[in-house]
Amino acid sequence: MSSRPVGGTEALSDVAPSTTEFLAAVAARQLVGKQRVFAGVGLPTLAVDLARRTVNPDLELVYESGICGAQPEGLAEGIADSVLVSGAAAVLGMPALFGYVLQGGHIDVGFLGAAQVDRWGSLNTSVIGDWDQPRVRLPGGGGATEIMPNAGECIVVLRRHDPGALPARLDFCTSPSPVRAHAEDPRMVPPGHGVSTVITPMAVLRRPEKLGELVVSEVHPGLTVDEVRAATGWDIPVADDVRETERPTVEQIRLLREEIDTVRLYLR
Amino acid sequence: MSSRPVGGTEALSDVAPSTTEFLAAVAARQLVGKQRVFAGVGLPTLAVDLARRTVNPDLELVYESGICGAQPEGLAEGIADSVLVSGAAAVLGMPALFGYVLQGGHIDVGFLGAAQVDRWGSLNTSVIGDWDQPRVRLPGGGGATEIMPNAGECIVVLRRHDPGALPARLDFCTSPSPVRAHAEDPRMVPPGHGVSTVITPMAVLRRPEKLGELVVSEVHPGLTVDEVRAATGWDIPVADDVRETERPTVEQIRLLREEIDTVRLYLR
Amino acid sequence: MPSPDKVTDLPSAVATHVGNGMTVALEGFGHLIPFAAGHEIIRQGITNLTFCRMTPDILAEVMIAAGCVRRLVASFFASGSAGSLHEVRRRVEHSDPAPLEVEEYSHYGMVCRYQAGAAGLPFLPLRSYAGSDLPRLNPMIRKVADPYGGPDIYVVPALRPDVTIVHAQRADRAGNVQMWGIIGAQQEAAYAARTVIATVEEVVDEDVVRSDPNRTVLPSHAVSAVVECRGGAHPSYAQGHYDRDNAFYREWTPISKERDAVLRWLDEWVHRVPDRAAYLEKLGPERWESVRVDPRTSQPVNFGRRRVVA
Amino acid sequence: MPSPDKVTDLPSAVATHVGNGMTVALEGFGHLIPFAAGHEIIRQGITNLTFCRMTPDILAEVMIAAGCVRRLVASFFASGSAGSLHEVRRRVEHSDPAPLEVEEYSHYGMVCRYQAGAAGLPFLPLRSYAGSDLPRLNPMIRKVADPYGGPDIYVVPALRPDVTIVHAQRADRAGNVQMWGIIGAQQEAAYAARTVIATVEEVVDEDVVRSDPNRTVLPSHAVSAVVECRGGAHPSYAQGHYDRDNAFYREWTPISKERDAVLRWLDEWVHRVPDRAAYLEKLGPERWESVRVDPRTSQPVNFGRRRVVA
Repeated sequence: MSSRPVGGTEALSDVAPSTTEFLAAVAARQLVGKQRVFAGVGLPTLAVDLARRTVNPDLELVYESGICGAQPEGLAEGIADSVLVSGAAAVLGMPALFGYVLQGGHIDVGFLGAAQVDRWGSLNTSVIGDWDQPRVRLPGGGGATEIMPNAGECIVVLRRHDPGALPARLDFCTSPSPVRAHAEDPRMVPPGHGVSTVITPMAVLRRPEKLGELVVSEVHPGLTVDEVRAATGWDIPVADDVRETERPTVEQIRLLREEIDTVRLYLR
Repeated sequence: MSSRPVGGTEALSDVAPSTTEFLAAVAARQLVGKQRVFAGVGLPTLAVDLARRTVNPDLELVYESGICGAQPEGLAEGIADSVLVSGAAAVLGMPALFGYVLQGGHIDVGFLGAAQVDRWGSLNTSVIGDWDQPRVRLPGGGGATEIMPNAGECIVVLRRHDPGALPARLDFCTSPSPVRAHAEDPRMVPPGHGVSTVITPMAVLRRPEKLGELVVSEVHPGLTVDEVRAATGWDIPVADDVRETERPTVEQIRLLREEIDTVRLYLR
Repeated sequence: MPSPDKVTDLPSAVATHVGNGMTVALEGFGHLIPFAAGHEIIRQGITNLTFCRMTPDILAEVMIAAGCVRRLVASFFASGSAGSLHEVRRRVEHSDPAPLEVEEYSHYGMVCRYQAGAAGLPFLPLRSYAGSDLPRLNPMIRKVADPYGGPDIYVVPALRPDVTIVHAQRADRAGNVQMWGIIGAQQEAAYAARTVIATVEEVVDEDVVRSDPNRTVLPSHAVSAVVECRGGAHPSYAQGHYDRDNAFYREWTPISKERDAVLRWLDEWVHRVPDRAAYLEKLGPERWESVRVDPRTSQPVNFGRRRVVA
Repeated sequence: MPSPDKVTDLPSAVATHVGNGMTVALEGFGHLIPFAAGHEIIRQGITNLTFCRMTPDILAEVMIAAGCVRRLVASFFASGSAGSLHEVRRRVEHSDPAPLEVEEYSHYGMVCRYQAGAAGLPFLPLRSYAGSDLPRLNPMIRKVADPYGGPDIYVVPALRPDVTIVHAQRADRAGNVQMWGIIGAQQEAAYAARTVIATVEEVVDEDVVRSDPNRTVLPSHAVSAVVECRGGAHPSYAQGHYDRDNAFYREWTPISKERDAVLRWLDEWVHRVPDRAAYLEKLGPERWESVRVDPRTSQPVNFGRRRVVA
């Protein structure tokens, strides 16, 4: 893979980024200085690939399927794709991967998706509606329930920003914030920070304190803080230094389109 | 390896067996019909090899070093010998070997040694004398502490038969009989039978009941029941059907000397 | 060294070892998913299974749609990495055509359940669930006090399937099973079970297996039946043998959305297909060519042989 | 893809990562015992170690005799499979020349301690110790109540060494460590530690490692330093590289019996030898020839390569 440096400063001109491209570029920037990332499928796949080609060529990709140090020759269609295995540094069984690598504290960043995120960064990926007779049955906890307490921090990428996705109260808490763990038992607060960053189509929300709540940190170009707050299901605070989200560079968009996802698997 | 049948009935004539040979031949006979044996080093090595060449060619050899289905091309000088690895069916890590294979209940017979065996088949392999300032510091529990509760049954081979090796009371209990586990908590009785058989230079002692005690079952040729009982540290009962131990056959001795331990590693 | 020959055919293995009402695990984490075995369970009309699978996916959908499953024990409900399981959703959301019991854990929760089952332990602890709603809904997720003075810790109970079925690249006739690439929790799920069926791409000579004993994931003592079943993981994949049939997964979504379409698919691809060879033939050589992989072989390692002392 | 280069020399690795008073594990179950690293710890005069090793053997004897060790945490005290450790016995039986603290478990107890340490757990349960005297003498072996209604079960606490040192057949420069043959509890002991030093027979190109990712026992993230150290496991062995020097083990017993002989041996074979290369040279080609093994290689497996869609 190429790791040639990005001309990171030129403005984006005629290549209007899609939401996916925008989110991927924002997500990739969060990986500066991180060592190991637990990568999911879809947008995180694009983000980690982009990060490795731009800001962090040494980033180690770890997958819950047991793969460490993947060097895929093609774009992975899932966390258990054969291209992640061929040429990887290690493939571990799941007891070692979840027990020693993740719970043992070796993962800096976990990428998570969610149907709902609350103000403390707790996630619902189980059901919309009641558990007993849900309106929508979602995939469930999977590895996220383990990634949340054990990764150094978690980055959540949401494809919606509205009070349904960012509600005042979760329908179900699948992957709890340290705040909820603390509420159950102050001694059971996990080692990880929990959600540090939520990237949405409108904004970047951050949670600087392990037991604190999300704040509006960056607002995407063309949107206002008030619009972001109005689309959030609770009265979300705004960071003192709130600013406009940095736009993707031409080179980032080019890499995504021409080198990373040439078959438009995730770029839609 | 050869598995040609033994001419099992001819009398032993001019080739007087050593104690080691005698014990190995008696031990090998205990393996009729068993599937998997946890084999130690020394006399058990001879016994399992002899059993595979005579009464039980399909016997699977498992070692606490992680080796399953060994087919050694030479005589092993230990349970971690490279000749046990080359050509084995599997080499597992110790969590899988102790957890899944042994504690999971896949071992029929464990071979154990001991400094002391008591009437219930509990073993001392830790110290002679006081723990704090022992007269003799012995190797300790090792895997025996796990083999005892988890193997289907255990066979102990002793090189001495006297009240020191078979005392009324152990100086220390390293590997407890189910009888002792029952005394601690009746619900903690382990799945395995514990010691079923003790083979000594004088006799074969058996413990037919899981919560019962050892009885004199076979007395070696030339010795009497009274001599065996006098050399035992407690008032050991005698089986109703006590009989003379079957002598090694000429073929068993030939195999031990000419095929199994040609370099006299264990045959002394 | 003769060993019992465990090689049989898939109908015999399933008929012998899988029965109505059993707890059955079919594992494989996105790789080596035992699809052929699942189809055979459907063909044999086995019902009322407690079906354990960390990642219920198309395999779970078809077994549930076919009426094999009463209860699902799992940790992530999605087709492939994210697509909805509409058959599961219909049952959970609308009891259509019938309800489905669900017992839910996280991935590591399931792994620990299999580990505990494999190791003969009542439970294993893990550092998840503090603050989660999962323990409130699943009373089998419990806590124990730390006797070393730390905080309480959650535990999950042992899972002990009656039968675990796995697919692997190869095994010898005695049942020493070797796999590579993603190995998931198959070793744990298999050791946790009373009975294990291994379907494999190839039954090989024991010399092949014994040339690399560290590659053995399941020694023969853990395996009851070996079935040679080429292509047995399709539409998932077997590392180095064939790739994932991503087109199949994409085609599944519209089928999954309508129960009638699922039933038609079952009729065409499971009930009217006697075995995996016929399934592959029906799939056709062009489709199979689309999942073929080029070689990329491991470098051999030396296990050594003791030299005979002269 | 550039990765940090972790290759260093043994004196630097030990000087950087091992200090007085630390808890240090040197593991290897009869195979790949990190003797060279132990000798370097002796040469650097490191003291007051809590020395963790399931099977203290000649390596433990020499480190204890050299005054490196205050406390021994172990499960089987013997040279090779059965021979007495006289240096250990002198200290335990007669405090000669000084007492030695001993913390004793069974093998699986030690394995579970490393597993718990590796997995960030406070303890792990195991089905041993009911009725044994060990828990009475070791207060760290405790019991917990089974929240599923079964009997109480014994647990052992996590062991978290400051440093774990292992020897392996090969690693790449980034620290991906591969071993084969008996792998013991090295993965657990390493993941349990804050810092890991891996000495290896060969530092190889990353392509070698990446041709067979299932062979990797320690991924680079678990390893702090890699040291190429041919013959680093002598007098134990490295499967496929050289065999166990059984003559050495037999020669040790009479040395072990007299403390002065042990000290003379240390002077001659450790203090006066700067490194492993010099040690092997002193050992001589004839001795080395006696442990040479003939080749017996694993059959390669195919990991496959996705074909580029035209």
